[in-house]
Amino acid sequence: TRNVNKPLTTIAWDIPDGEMDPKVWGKYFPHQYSSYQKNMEVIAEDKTNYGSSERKSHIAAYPWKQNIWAGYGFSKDYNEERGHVWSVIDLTSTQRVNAKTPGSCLTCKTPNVPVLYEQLGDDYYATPLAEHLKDPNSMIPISCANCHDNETMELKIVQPPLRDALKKLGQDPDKLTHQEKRTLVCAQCHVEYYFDKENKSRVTFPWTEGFEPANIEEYYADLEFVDWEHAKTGQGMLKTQHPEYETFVDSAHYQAGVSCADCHMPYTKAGNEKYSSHWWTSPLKTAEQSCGTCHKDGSDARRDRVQYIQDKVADQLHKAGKISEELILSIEAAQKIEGIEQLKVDEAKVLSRRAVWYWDFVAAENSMGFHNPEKALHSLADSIDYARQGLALVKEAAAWAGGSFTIQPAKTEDANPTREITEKPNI
Amino acid sequence: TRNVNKPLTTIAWDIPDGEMDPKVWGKYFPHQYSSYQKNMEVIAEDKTNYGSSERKSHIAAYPWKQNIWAGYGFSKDYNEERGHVWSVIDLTSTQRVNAKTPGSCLTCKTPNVPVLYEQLGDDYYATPLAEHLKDPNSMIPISCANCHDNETMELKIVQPPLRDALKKLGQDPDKLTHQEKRTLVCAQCHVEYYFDKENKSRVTFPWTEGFEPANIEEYYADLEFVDWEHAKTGQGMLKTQHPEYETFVDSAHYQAGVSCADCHMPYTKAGNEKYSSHWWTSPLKTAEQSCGTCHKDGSDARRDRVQYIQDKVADQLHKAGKISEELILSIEAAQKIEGIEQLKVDEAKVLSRRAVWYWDFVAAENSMGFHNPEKALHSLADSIDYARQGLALVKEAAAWAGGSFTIQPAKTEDANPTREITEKPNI
Amino acid sequence: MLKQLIRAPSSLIMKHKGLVVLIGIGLAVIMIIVGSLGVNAYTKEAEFCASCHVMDTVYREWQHSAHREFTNCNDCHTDQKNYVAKTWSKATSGTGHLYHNTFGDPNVMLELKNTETVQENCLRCHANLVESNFLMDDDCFRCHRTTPHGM
Ligand code: HEC
Ligand code: HEC
Ligand code: HEC
Ligand code: HEC
Ligand code: HEC
Ligand code: HEC
Ligand code: HEC
Ligand code: HEC
Ligand code: HEC
Ligand code: HEC
Ligand code: HEC
Ligand code: HEC
Ligand code: HEC
Ligand code: HEC
Ligand SMILES: [Ca+2]
Ligand SMILES: [Ca+2]
Repeated sequence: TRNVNKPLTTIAWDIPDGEMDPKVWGKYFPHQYSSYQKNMEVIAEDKTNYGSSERKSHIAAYPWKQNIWAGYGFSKDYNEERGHVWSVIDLTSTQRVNAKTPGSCLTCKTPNVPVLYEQLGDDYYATPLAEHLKDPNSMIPISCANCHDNETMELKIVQPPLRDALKKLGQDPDKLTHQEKRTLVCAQCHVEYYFDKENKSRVTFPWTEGFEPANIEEYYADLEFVDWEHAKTGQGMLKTQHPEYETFVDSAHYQAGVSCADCHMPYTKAGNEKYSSHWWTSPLKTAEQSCGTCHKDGSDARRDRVQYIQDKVADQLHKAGKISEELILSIEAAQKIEGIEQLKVDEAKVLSRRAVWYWDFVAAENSMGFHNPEKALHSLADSIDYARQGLALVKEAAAWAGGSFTIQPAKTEDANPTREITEKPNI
Repeated sequence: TRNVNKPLTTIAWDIPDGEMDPKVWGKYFPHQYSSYQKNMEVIAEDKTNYGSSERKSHIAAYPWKQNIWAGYGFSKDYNEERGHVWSVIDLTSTQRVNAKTPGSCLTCKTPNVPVLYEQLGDDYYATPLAEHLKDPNSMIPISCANCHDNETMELKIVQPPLRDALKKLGQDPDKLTHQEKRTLVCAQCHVEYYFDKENKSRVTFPWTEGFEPANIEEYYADLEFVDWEHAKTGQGMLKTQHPEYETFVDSAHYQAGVSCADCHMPYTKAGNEKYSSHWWTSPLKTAEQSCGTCHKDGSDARRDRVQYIQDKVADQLHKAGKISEELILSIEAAQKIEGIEQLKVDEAKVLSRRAVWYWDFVAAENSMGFHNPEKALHSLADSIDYARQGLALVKEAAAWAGGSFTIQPAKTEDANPTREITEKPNI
Repeated sequence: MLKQLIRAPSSLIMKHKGLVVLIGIGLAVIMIIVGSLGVNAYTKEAEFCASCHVMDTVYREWQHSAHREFTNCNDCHTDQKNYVAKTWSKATSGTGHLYHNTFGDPNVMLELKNTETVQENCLRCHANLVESNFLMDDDCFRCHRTTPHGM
């Protein structure tokens, strides 16, 4: 990939330093701005087989998630993500947030973060979210300043966690090629992260061992890291969050030099001008422009192929999820059997952590495997392997102890309802 | 893909009807012939990570195969396949063949088969192999007449089983487009097959339910078909054989109109002329010509990508194989435990059939998943799922019966040695 | 009217001169449209071009190229700006080929004459790949000597 750091030269603009309001930026760039406004759209009919912009409950759709995440906020409230402009509203209305939630949670939701970080330094993270939200600028959702320099309009890595992560890997966040940035501006947020409790809840990316699920699992194991203690098994568990970048980073497309923006921000014609679409959504809705640049076989052929991949991934994903639920419920039930060999149960618990990790790496990723089919399917085979190993252990141990048990999988009706939202973003 | 049925018109040749000797055909087509002769080559250093033309034992390399196939010829003798010209020599020297072996086994090894079939009709199949081998023409290995019409030199489907299979699917084997034939001449042999015992051991392709491993499994289940009875478990098992075509048929490449010949018979320059290479081998050895026609990112990038895919598949493949072995040995051992619940053991046995089927669909396929990574990895996740389910059942049942057992996986040293060959093909 | 036409052609034609010219032009237009529709359809596939022996090599190379799924000869070798241009370029070069094939030595080394047409066609499909660099102004096949054919 070549370095095409060509500044915009035909347009004049004057955006003050620290300006965050998209309306101000939008005055100079009407096409980008009006496509940006489309992120507000929630058209139910417009959804694809596996993608959607409707804020619908993942818990109700896949009820076993309640048991997989029991004791953790995700089991109570976890919805399909939607357009960037909803970021702050969705953050403030999720039931995963409470009075103790640290500022860290604001990190990927507003262009105010780099400013707050400059003011507070590393104290930004541990400061309560509620505190930060008193600043009206924190209510501005993801916007131009999250990705662009106001003076040059060039792409810029502004988010502190990615700047930290790149430096740890020996890369200078200010010396990236334009093509690299067309992926890395997204990797500011669409990545797995954890709160480094020893460093003031600093948002950190676990990348130093590599990008395979096994590498990151190892990273956390070395750290003896736990996201939460499981309410049914007592096992210290891991939660994966939106590992889009980690999944994509060694895919066929990445290797071929394709960037997130190539598919999600297709070059679009408006009259005589061309601009990058700023409506971040499923590329299947814009397959002609998103894929047609490189694939000349027509958007129907593209969609067919994506469906072939996604159907295969979805099949193993939902299977793996249900097996993990079965394992967790079985451990819970078997633990109560008198005389059961604790060593076996403990082994099964560790396996439940592993099974859930390898499942969630695909479940939390938002392309139903398309971003890297081989990585997704490999991870799911591992998940199934671990979950079934755990089940064998538990069942065998229970039998030796002479105790039988039954389990009751969660149902859609059990799901905690999502909070209604009436607010609209002011953009 | 379009119909490009275009005869060669600038060369004159005169090949008698029924001529099978490649030396005679080769007189008129020296480039094709001399590349065909390269199929004799066995260069050990020339092998790729997962492909090879050395006649090496698969049993010694992956010792668990001895237990997976216990009671079946494959557990005693199964080697890496090599060039087409070795076909008859390898057939006559494998220890899978004996005095009772039916003629069916000759079907994909010599151009004499269509001739024998014309003479004997369906009796061709049940006639003993030893009988057919008395005809010196049966000693001619795979050659020009297996794929070409002697008058027009056009590609032609000559093998009876593929002609039957196409007709069953409503296709006329004599009205295929040229591009279709560039794949289907290979599908004459590189396919899963079975001997239809109710129809005189007729070689039949199990395609009417579809090409997914699950479809073919269903086909055999409906037929109550068994390849052999397992020596350790007593279960009626299935053996997959070289399902290259079934794997390829809904891959990204197939959908894009790519044929077997595009990769395995690259268009090659000889001085001022171009010809299709007739050295059928790993395309990674000829990546420049094989892949470069369509992929411009260089053969190193191609090899890297193939390796990424194959490493992921190999990892799950060998894991799945070992788990299947563990299941089979566990069933064998547990069966001996007094008072064990037979229903559970029987369930586990059925699961061993399924686990082995989904594993073998990838193990017997010869591209280590490259021909269709999604299908391969999906199949392996299923295999692991079934094998681990079976193990859980057996271990639980054994524990209820109060009996424990240990198992002893096979070792490389246990493998039956391959018969030495000194003969060379006369081509 | 028909009888009259046959019996006294010249006088009638002279009498309705304007009308006849109009009918004539009408018929000619219809014939050109129908004819070029037919000819365009008949000559659309690569197999038509390959019906000449001299086209064998280029045909086989095209058939082994990445372009075979999406393009045939005409996609590159005839003017695709609009229907009229396409038909005109087919008619003129086709007559040339027929002449050379019939009266000339069909084994002469072929060489490309209509480079501009080909260049425009490359851009028709690939413009978005090169529009941000200098290659736009260069003949693509200066570098891509073997795309999709050529030794
Ligand atoms: C080669 C094209 C391509 C590239 C490159 C790509 N994506 Fe995607 N992305 C897709 C497709 C296709 C989907 C699936 C959409 C669907 O199922 O409707 C998708 C889905 C998504 C979704 C979920 C959308 C929804 O409808 O809910 C997100 C978020 C996403 N991608 C982010 C990213 C990020 C971040 C990157 C870079 C790290 C990236 N994508 C790179 C093609 C691409
Ligand atoms: C490293 C960046 C990052 C951090 C830190 C982060 N998020 Fe997010 N968040 C995202 C991305 C990217 C999405 C959209 C993709 C998705 O939902 O999978 C998202 C989506 C959401 C959503 C909408 C979908 C849903 O989950 O219901 C909510 C609510 C949310 N985040 C809350 C939080 C909370 C609470 C925290 C702190 C515990 C947090 N986020 C921390 C990046 C981040
Ligand atoms: C999530 C990241 C992100 C946000 C937020 C964002 N942009 Fe962009 N923007 C990009 C990327 C990526 C490009 C593509 C650069 C390229 O391909 O050269 C781009 C390109 C542009 C360009 C260059 C011309 C073009 O269309 O390619 C302009 C102008 C622009 N954006 C304006 C805006 C404005 C105005 C906003 C706010 C309404 C905004 N951007 C918000 C990522 C973003
Ligand atoms: C500052 C953080 C941040 C950055 C930078 C960012 N995203 Fe997002 N993205 C989010 C969050 C948060 C959401 C979910 C918002 C919600 O559901 O409220 C999201 C949602 C999405 C969605 C889902 C939209 C839908 O309709 O379902 C897509 C697609 C997407 N992002 C793609 C991208 C791409 C491509 C880039 C880079 C060009 C990018 N994002 C950069 C945080 C970010
Ligand atoms: C900037 C170029 C580019 C864009 C844009 C692009 N692709 Fe690709 N795509 C490639 C390349 C390159 C390959 C890999 C084949 C190769 O190496 O030549 C590929 C491979 C694929 C494959 C086969 C890989 C597999 O895993 O099976 C699919 C399917 C695919 N692309 C779908 C899409 C879809 C859908 C979109 C749009 C959402 C898209 N592509 C956008 C360049 C692109
Ligand atoms: C897109 C390219 C491509 C196509 C099309 C293709 N193959 Fe392959 N084939 C490969 C690659 C790459 C390998 C792996 C070689 C290696 O591992 O060294 C392979 C391996 C093989 C092998 C094993 C070779 C060895 O070295 O042992 C056989 C046999 C084979 N293919 C047959 C077929 C058949 C039959 C078809 C059509 C049904 C086909 N292939 C279609 C690329 C292709
Ligand atoms: C439908 C076609 C077909 C039939 C019928 C068939 N084979 Fe093969 N055989 C192949 C192909 C293709 C290969 C190469 C690919 C491979 O080995 O996986 C092969 C390879 C072999 C080899 C060399 C590799 C090895 O397995 O050690 C032997 C020996 C062999 N076959 C024996 C037999 C015998 C014995 C039978 C009858 C039971 C038989 N074949 C029936 C197609 C067939
Ligand atoms: C296993 C199948 C197979 C066998 C055996 C085979 N061919 Fe071919 N042959 C093909 C295929 C496929 C093509 C490619 C046709 C195309 O691309 O147009 C081909 C093409 C040809 C051509 C056309 C010119 C070219 O090179 O593309 C000639 C001539 C030819 N083969 C001669 C022979 C001769 C002589 C033999 C025996 C020494 C032979 N073939 C054996 C499958 C086979
Ligand atoms: C008449 C049956 C038959 C046909 C037709 C056939 N094959 Fe084979 N093929 C075989 C057999 C049998 C072997 C194994 C020979 C052995 O090991 O003795 C084999 C081996 C191979 C190998 C492995 C070579 C190596 O070095 O490991 C490749 C690659 C291959 N075939 C590709 C093809 C392709 C491509 C086509 C079509 C153009 C094709 N075959 C058509 C029966 C066939
Ligand atoms: C005749 C054209 C052609 C040939 C020859 C060809 N490919 Fe491809 N390849 C494609 C197309 C088309 C795609 C799919 C991308 C798309 O849909 O545009 C693709 C996709 C791929 C992909 C991505 C798919 C995936 O599953 O990740 C890999 C890897 C690849 N090819 C490797 C190879 C190798 C290795 C060879 C040679 C042995 C080869 N190709 C030969 C046309 C070809
Ligand atoms: C009647 C036989 C015949 C047919 C049919 C034919 N050609 Fe030709 N073509 C020739 C001969 C002879 C020449 C060499 C004489 C010349 O240079 O004009 C030639 C030359 C050419 C040239 C090089 C000269 C130039 O004009 O630039 C091109 C390009 C060409 N043909 C394309 C085509 C295409 C496209 C078709 C189908 C639409 C086609 N031909 C059909 C006989 C034929
Ligand atoms: C993708 C574009 C493309 C397609 C499709 C194409 N050509 Fe060409 N053709 C070219 C280019 C470019 C040249 C010049 C080659 C050179 O000089 O390297 C050329 C040159 C020629 C020539 C004269 C030079 C020579 O190599 O002998 C003939 C004749 C010709 N083409 C005929 C055909 C025929 C017949 C077809 C269809 C079977 C066809 N072309 C398809 C682009 C194309
Ligand atoms: C009608 C559309 C069309 C025209 C006209 C066209 N191409 Fe292409 N070209 C394509 C498509 C589609 C592909 C991708 C094929 C694939 O790999 O799947 C392609 C691929 C290519 C490639 C990469 C593969 C290869 O063959 O090297 C090059 C280089 C290329 N074209 C150059 C050219 C040039 C030079 C011309 C003009 C002489 C041209 N193209 C005319 C559609 C076209
Ligand atoms: C100065 C030499 C040169 C010129 C002029 C040139 N190209 Fe290229 N082109 C290349 C090189 C070098 C590559 C790299 C890949 C290769 O072919 O090995 C390439 C690659 C391509 C590709 C394949 C891209 C891919 O990776 O899939 C296409 C398509 C293409 N060029 C089209 C064109 C078109 C259209 C033109 C004319 C507007 C053109 N080229 C002019 C040198 C050139
Ligand atoms: Ca969404
Ligand atoms: Ca081999």
